[in-house]
Amino acid sequence: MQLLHEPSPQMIKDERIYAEMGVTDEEFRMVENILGRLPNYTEIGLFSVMWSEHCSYKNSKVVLKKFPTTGEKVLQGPGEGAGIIDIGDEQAVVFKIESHNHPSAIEPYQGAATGVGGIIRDIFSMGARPVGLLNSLRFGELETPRVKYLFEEVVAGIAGYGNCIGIPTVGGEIQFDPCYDGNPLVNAMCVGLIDHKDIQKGQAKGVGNSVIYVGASTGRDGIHGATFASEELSEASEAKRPAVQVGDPFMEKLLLEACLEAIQNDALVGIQDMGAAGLTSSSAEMASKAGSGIEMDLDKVPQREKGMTAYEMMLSESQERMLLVVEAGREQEMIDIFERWGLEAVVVGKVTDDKKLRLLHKGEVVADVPVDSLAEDAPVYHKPSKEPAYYSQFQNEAPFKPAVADMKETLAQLLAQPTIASKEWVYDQYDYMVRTNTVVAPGSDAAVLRIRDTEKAIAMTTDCNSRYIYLDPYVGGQIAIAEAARNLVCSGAKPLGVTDCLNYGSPEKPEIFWQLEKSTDGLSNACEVLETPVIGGNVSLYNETNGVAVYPTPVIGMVGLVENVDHITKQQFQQAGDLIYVIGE
Amino acid sequence: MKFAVIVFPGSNCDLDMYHAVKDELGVEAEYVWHDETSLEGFDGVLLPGGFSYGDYLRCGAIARFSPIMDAVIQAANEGKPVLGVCNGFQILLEAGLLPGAMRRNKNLKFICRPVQLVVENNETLFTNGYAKGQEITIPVAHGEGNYYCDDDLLQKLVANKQIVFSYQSDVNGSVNDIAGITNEAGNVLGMMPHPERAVDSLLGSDDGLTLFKSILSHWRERNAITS
Amino acid sequence: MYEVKVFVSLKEAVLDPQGAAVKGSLHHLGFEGVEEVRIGKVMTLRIESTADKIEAEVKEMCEKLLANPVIEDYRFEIEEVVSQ
Amino acid sequence: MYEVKVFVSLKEAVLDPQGAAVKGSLHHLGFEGVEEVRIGKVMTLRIESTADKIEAEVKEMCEKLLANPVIEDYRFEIEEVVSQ
Ligand SMILES: Nc1ncnc2c1ncn2[C@@H]1O[C@H](COP(=O)(O)OP(=O)(O)O)[C@@H](O)[C@H]1O
Repeated sequence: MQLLHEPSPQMIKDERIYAEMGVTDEEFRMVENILGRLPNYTEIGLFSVMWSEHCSYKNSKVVLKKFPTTGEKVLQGPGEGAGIIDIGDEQAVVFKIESHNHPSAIEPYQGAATGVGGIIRDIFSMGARPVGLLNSLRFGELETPRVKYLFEEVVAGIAGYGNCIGIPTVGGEIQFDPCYDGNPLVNAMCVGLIDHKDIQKGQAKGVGNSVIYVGASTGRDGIHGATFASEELSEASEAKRPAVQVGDPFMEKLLLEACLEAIQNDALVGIQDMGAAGLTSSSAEMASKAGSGIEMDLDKVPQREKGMTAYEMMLSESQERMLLVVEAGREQEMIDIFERWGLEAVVVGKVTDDKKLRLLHKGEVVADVPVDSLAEDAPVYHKPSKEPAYYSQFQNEAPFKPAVADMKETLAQLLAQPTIASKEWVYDQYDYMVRTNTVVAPGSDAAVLRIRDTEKAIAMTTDCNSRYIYLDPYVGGQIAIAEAARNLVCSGAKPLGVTDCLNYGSPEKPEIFWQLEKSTDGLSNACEVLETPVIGGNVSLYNETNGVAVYPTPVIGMVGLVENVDHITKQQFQQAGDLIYVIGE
Repeated sequence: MKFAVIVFPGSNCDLDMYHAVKDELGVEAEYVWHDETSLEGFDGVLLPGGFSYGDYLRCGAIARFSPIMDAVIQAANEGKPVLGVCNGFQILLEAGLLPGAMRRNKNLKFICRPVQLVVENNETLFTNGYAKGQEITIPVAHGEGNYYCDDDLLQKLVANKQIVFSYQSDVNGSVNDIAGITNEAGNVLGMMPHPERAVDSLLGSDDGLTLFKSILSHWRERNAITS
Repeated sequence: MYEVKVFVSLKEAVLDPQGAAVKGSLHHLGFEGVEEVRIGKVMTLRIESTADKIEAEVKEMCEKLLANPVIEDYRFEIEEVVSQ
Repeated sequence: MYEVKVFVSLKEAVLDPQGAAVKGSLHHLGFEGVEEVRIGKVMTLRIESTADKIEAEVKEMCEKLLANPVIEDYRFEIEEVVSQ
């Protein structure tokens, strides 16, 4: 039925149907050149999601290049699901931060929950055991019912997912400012621990090996989530097909345990989670990274709904799914592991040598596309950049000197600001203790988790003062890194590395692109000075409502190593009579 | 002494329970998978916290039908110590091994924090190491720990001294601030607070260790007499 | 094929904090006329069965799993539907 | 006085993890005939209002608070009752 309604290649071109998917005229011509023919509906769908900002970083690549990403201890830099840093004794930390801003604006509970679920999959798909969750949240002023609703539901969604799956949510930060009124920011970070020998790659190696689909079945939910995440919020997006999914943390708990068991079996060749752009990105990226191709029979894909088309299956963003590549002949070993956890595991395809992503559906080839063109050959744009007028105006103003008449009164007023006030109301809802490693709980500078059977611990924090960055992107960027590092050092840790989530307005606007450029210069510079390489991150652009952008908000997640749990310091005064020192300027 | 730590799909405090008895108490412990059917060879049964089956219908409602539950019921009937913490407590309620039911917390939110408990009854095999009326600090972490029973049942619980722990002040709306109860025989304890999270002062409190020590000393005494 | 709707609600005597919260929010939004809100579950099941068995089956499902008799009441509606 | 029942359920295409878990458990208990379970909410409200306003009011409540149209569908039944 539905198939009949899919427009023909000629119609796609003539009626510019690709434009509705976010593909530009120029990009459509590129696709035509790559294929040497017109793409069909499924194929242009594949390109549209893989070439979206969310998957391809086409607008942000130029600035991401500047980050220092290497270092003696970096075992995995940007490019895989998450970065990895050595902490000695054949162990390493794995961490990454990611945004879920747009889904959270529309369905705050599920949007935030699935954001948490997605970042957890990034960590365990590397072979790591997730040990801690953090988040970074931005809302409008806490005054209207809408903002209160968003705030309550986002917090409940983060709690709902993290508590159920049983990974402690140990830290975060929250800022309230009118600039986030219509466009809240919800960034989630996950930290994991791994033994070096367990490190996995998302690669489809070995011609003839099997591609196995595991986890939840595929539904029509979240189709075009990736392109949607790369667009401005407008009245029109409300009318679009719901791009929000419902999370199933119970399923993910099973998936997590099963995957960590599977990595101990050497039949597993590669593993990657299906995040944004689901089956498309996981298959194309795994093949592209390995220099191979993949052929999949979509009839074999577990489906939650009847009559799904190839386009729908490939673009679905149903949660809690993973793609594995397994040695030919040993598929059953993997299937057995997943079945023990009550999960579906199905062979859906095989690794080929022709560097193509070929899809079969009902006995027909419905897509045949070079994998590199999807995963690597997305266009890269260097958008024009222009210093905004407000900036030079601020620079010319005399430094502001606050007049404080009554210290006590001013302090009380400051502490009453939602942004500054205690966040106990929030972290009271997070199970920050499960797995009993939390030595320093939320409420201090950084969270600290001990590493069982060692004397070591890891400290973690998220930070970003976007007002500083708005006022002076370069210096503000430096400040964000410095603040995160200070929070770690104050807790007794040596900073190891950074993951970042770049939340900005539309890069099409030169003033916004300028913010992006300058602030990442500041971030890069501070990372170099402090020797904290950036090992991964995420970009969320187009955070605007009705044309007004949020403040530039590059959220920094930083992780540090505490050599000995005896070195841990907390923020609270410990006992009466202790001396108080002020150090620094 | 050897403990079974039951693992249901979705249990997530199983590891904490295991470490508490194995590393901190120093006795044997073994995970037992939900679809096994025997608890032969175990002297005590621990049902850990977490979200069995996602807690999707009612907390503990689906887990109580796991194959292992028949063996748990049998162990309880034989007088072996059975401890259910948080989700474990909810499962014991659903299975009918303990009376009453759980509702959502009064404030409708998940609550995670250390709380003050009062030891109401120190004459159980779980609490013989505490003093009566002793105040202890043990964390809670639950969304549905608002214990409900009607007046008749409450009177019975009081008369039989089945209320073992209560919250020092209202935490979640529970009837009479009840935090933990035993069955009539006194060998099955269900409690919402997590003693297994309070066994190491590095993490804030070790007040929960006394509970596990109580079980062990009770077992030693009994076996010294009978064997 | 039967379509069965099972309604599960808290017993009258049991306080419904969720209902109370929703009532509060409705008042806040200006719906002052709302005097009471009770929140229950409705489960829609599609069951392959026969006319003589369906009712007993559903009753058993309710008593075993779908409702907790200590705090909840249940009722159900059964409708025969043509399988697609 | 009106008694209003509002039924809120997840849209067809949206995953219902609760329903899936209950279905699995029912199979486990031997009710193999259960082919689908979807779980929704039913809210019973008592509202003081008038015949010309009640319907629009309930609709507004649903859209503002009781359901999230992005993932949920709702419907309601209104019945006039004599105030006690
Ligand atoms: N969204 C959140 N989730 C978890 N913990 C949070 C969140 N927001 C704030 N916290 C915790 O509250 C404490 C204070 O946070 P914050 O006000 O940002 O302090 P600081 O400026 O010192 O970083 C920190 O321990 C932080 O981890």
